[in-house]
Amino acid sequence: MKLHEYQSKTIFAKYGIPIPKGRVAATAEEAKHIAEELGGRVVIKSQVLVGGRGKAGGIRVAKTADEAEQLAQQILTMKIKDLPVRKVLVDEAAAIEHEIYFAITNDRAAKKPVMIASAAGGVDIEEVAATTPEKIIKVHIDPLLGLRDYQARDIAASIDMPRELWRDFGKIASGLWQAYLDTDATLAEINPLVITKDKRLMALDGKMMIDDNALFRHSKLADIRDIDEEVPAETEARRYGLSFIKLDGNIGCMVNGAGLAMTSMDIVKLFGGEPANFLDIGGGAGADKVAAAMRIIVSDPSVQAVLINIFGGITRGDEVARGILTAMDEVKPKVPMVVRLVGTNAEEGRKLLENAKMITAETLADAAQKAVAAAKG
Amino acid sequence: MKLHEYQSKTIFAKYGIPIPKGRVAATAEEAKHIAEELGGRVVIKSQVLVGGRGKAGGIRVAKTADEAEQLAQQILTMKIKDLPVRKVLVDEAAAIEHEIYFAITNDRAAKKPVMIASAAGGVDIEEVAATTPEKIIKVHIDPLLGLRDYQARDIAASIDMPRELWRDFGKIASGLWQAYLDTDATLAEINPLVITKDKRLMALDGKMMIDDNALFRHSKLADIRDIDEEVPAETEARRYGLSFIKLDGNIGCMVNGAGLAMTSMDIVKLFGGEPANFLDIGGGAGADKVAAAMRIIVSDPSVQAVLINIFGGITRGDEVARGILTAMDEVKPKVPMVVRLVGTNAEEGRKLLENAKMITAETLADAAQKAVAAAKG
Amino acid sequence: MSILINKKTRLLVQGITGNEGLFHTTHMVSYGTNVVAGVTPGKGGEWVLDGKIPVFDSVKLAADATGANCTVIFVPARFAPDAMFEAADAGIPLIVCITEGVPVQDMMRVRNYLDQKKVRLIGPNCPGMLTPNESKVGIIPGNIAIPGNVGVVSRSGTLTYEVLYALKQVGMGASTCVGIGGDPVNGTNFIDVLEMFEHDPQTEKVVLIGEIGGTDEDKAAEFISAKMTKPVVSFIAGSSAPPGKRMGHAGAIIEGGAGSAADKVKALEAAGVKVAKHPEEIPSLLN
Amino acid sequence: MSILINKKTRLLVQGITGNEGLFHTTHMVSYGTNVVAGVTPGKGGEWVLDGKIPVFDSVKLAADATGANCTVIFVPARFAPDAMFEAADAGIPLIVCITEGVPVQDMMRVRNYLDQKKVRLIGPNCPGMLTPNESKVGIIPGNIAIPGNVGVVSRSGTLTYEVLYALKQVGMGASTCVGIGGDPVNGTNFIDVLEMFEHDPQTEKVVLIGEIGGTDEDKAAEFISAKMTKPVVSFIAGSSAPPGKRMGHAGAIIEGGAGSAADKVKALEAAGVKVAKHPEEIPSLLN
Repeated sequence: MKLHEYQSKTIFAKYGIPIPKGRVAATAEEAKHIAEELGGRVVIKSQVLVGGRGKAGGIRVAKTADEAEQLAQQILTMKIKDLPVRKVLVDEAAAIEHEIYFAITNDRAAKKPVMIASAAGGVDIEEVAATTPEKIIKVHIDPLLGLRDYQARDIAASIDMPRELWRDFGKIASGLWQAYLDTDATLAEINPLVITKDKRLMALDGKMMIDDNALFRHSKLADIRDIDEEVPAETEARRYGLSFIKLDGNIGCMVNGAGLAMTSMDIVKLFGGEPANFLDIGGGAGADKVAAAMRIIVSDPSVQAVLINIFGGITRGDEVARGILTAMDEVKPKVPMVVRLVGTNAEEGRKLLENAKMITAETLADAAQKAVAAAKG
Repeated sequence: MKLHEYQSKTIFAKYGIPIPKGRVAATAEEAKHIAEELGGRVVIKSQVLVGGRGKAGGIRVAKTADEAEQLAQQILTMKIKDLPVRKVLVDEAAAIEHEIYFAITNDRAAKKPVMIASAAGGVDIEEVAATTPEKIIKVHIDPLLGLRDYQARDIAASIDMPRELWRDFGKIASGLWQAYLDTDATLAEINPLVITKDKRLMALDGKMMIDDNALFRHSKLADIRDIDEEVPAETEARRYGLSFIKLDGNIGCMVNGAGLAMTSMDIVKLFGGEPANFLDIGGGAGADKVAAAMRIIVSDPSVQAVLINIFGGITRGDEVARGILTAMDEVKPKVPMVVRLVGTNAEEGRKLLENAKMITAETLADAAQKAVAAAKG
Repeated sequence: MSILINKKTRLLVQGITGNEGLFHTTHMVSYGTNVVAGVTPGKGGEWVLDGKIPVFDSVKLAADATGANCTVIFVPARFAPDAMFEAADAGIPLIVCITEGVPVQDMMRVRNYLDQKKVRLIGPNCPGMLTPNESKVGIIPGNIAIPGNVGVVSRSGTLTYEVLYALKQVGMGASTCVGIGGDPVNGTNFIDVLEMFEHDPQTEKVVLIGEIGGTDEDKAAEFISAKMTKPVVSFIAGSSAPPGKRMGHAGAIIEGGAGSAADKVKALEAAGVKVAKHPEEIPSLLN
Repeated sequence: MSILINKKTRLLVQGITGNEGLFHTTHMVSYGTNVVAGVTPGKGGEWVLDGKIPVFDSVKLAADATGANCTVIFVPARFAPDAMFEAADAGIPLIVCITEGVPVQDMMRVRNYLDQKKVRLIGPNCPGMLTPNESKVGIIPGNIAIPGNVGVVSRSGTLTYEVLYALKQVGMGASTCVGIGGDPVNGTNFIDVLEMFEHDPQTEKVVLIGEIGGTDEDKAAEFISAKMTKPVVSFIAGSSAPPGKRMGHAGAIIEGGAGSAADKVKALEAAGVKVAKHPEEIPSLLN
């Protein structure tokens, strides 16, 4: 789960990390008021959950409150990478001397949290990593011991931070570490962390990603999830415990198991089709879940055929088939349905489905080809 | 540093460990008021920093407030193992069904904290350990991982605690662990932890010992140290950063280094004397510290001779001698002083001391014998 | 021979009285797995499966009483980290965690702690292991595989079943099938299992089922190139997955341009591995 | 030969710009120890001892620049745990902590962490080590010992000096002297050092200086009885100490009837160790 910049920075501030004065606004008028309060140059920043806001014109500097209103008006009517801008953050403008990159994230290969810093901040860090990897400093944190002061000092020294700022940087590092721990973050990023002209450190931008699997212990964070930024079908799927991702193709996929769901997409593509979604209905595949999944898939107007691929392992194939038929009765989809059913009692299951005029298949390859053909009409 | 029962139980309560209602009193009148408030049978418990209070008559049950006053009066005029009772704790009396021992302490051999429990609680645990060691359950805690719920469950199962109390016991265990951590305790002990007749767990008695080396981060705890319970000379010595322990003999000892200080005591004893104290003046041995140490030693009326044993290592012997002479000028002790000085420039040092009419020695054995002889007059 | 589990495996089930735990215990027992005990705190002294399997309050008590040498965990995600710590503290040398959805920060603590204890963890978020006709630890359907000489290791669940089933269709069997799970931080990686298969006399060929995300397949490729003498056939799921999206498995995500299926296929092919275009191709590539 | 330190020791000093650190660095350098660098956070780039020794901001930077293979810690107690963690993280294989007064809970965390890293810690609350005429790491006065064939290991500081001095008086010298420190939880125990002395060709005899508290001497007795071929002579301080009192050293306390000098002497004598009645007796017992 991604947090907005303004949400991330609110968390940072709670952990003692200095951020600019500012507030979030949903209208140009509000933005003007905030700019008046801040009484000077402000930055108007679109709040959308994608990168590249600056390049898209979603971050602008205003010299007066009136200009802030105008710019906010412009930005609030923009779309950035297809996402409409619904809120802007109005921050006092900082006098920047230097921009640093600083983040804590999970290093899956090392099985440890890692602090990442670079003196080349303010830009896309992946670009820095690709072109000048030597400019990126990494220090791993032992997850049982936690961040130690000397690790922050090592980072500060390695990015040539002026010595008089080390103590403040140490506080920022331990604040960010605690924020990362307390929120079960997978990423807590400050980019840029700036040194201002009057020699202070300040988190000018912030980005946090929270581990979805840990939301059970962070109900307050789960509540601030911005579902306006999501494809509505994905929000709907989460409600039913389905793992769903909208894609651009025309063949809907309903599969049990994430690996098999990916594979089903891959094989649709291999045989010349385009998957319309990723959907893992999980184990069991009871009629309720199948029906919800089916509704979500066929509510996408681009879907012209559906591939259902169920590997009946411990759940018997005939049970799965009955579940699918019950769901069909309820949802009454208008597009052709191709069902591939394998495993225990699969043959019986397939017979039940054939009797209900569904297209069936035994192999994955066969199923994918039939779905591609069905979608072409 | 030892905490009183009432201090320990106040800490326990802060960590969610149930304790009886009660308060501490310095007079019999106060004790009566508290007993009235508690409105029933109360226990009057002497607050002294030694064990064996019960056997000494320092813990008594009163059925009425008037009886509470009488008993408090008796107890507040007692001495237990030479310590005058200055305060009593007045607790509501509990209806006890079963008594358990439960503690967290440091296991120096394992280099880990250890939880210790026994179904045979309420008695001297060292006696249980000596006679029926199988009744003592130990579970080590990884200091980097911390106490886990299953460890408390393992303890509960091993001491046959009724299953319906496991959840509450788990909370007590994690409370005690957190208290132990937050106070840098070397011991956090509940003895007895009782199961009441109405099936609740309650810490009836409590004992905590705090790591003196960690007091720099626990100024609030350092402030509640009960110096009334200490030998005044030990309190005085702590003020000067000296490590001092009062003993029963007549030969004062002033030594640099703890191991050498113990050895000096041992050798005094070996040659028929009795050491009056342990005193480590630490490294350097500047005149200020030597003077303070000398004052503390000779303020003990039983002291009939003083053995000063300084191994001059990096500090030169003549410097040490000059420090001793300055201190002698200031303190003007009336008992004979035997000085053994070894190391760099020791000979020069000894000459300086001899000129000042002090008894000197080269070897430890010689010094001890001279001190024993001097004490006999 | 086989790896990790066999007829001598004495299995403990953590969370045995839960729905999942009891359901799969029934299946494991009917497959012939030697399930010696279960653990559910607070239910010690009870019995399950018509009095056949005793339930204990803790792993330590269960292990002391039954000599269990392997444990499988079916407890909910919020209790799974402690279940793994508990098993490790009790000295169980092989821990299999089926549970899905364990937070990754918890898993980093678990993994770093278990590494100190020299304990092997399989999973979490995995289907477990199957040594056909000997022992089934976890949820892999027993009837989809027959004994044979193919070692199977996989990050995915049902996709693994596909492969076992495809092998069985052509009469090929498995030595052991190990599902290492789809989480970004887990206990056992491809190279750990590849090394075991390399040393297992029964295993003559290996199937490796990878997916997008992380660098485990790249490390496997390095290992295969440097150390493996047995042929390896592979399939990598997710060639059609868009970057930046978590494809069901917490670990299945292309991040910062790294972890794509194309890169993994390239690395494996460079190490001499035949990579199938779809899983049903695998049996033919093994010949 | 000697153990742990010799002419090849490249020493780092943590806390080099503090009073203690600078004072003892001067003495170590004049003794001939190869002090290659110092660390004081915030003072990187400075030099001490007339520009002879560079100061770095962190152990990692210092070790990378100078190839230090040993570090000695002189920082105040509240910073000592981090100094030890830092040295271990920087990969320094031998850490000597002189600092007295480190809280015991900190030391348990330090010790458990360092054990994972396979790093050797000497101390804390110790005088360090001396290999006469080769290297001095810590605060043992250099002039009280001469090279020889006696290995000395001790829990005490000045008492060790007594013994070295007594040996020197009769012309006996030391191979290496190791002060393991007087804290209840420390890095290196008697048996670790005894084992090194047993394998060191230069060492022909060993002196072990123990004191009341804990069970280290008892374990040493077991080790000597089972594994040592070289003669061991001992002295145990604290035979006149009352129970329940901490005699200066945090670890020197008789607790619950355990750790008395009498028990330790008994255990050592049972293992064939000659135990001196007072330290000046030691040289004669070595003959």
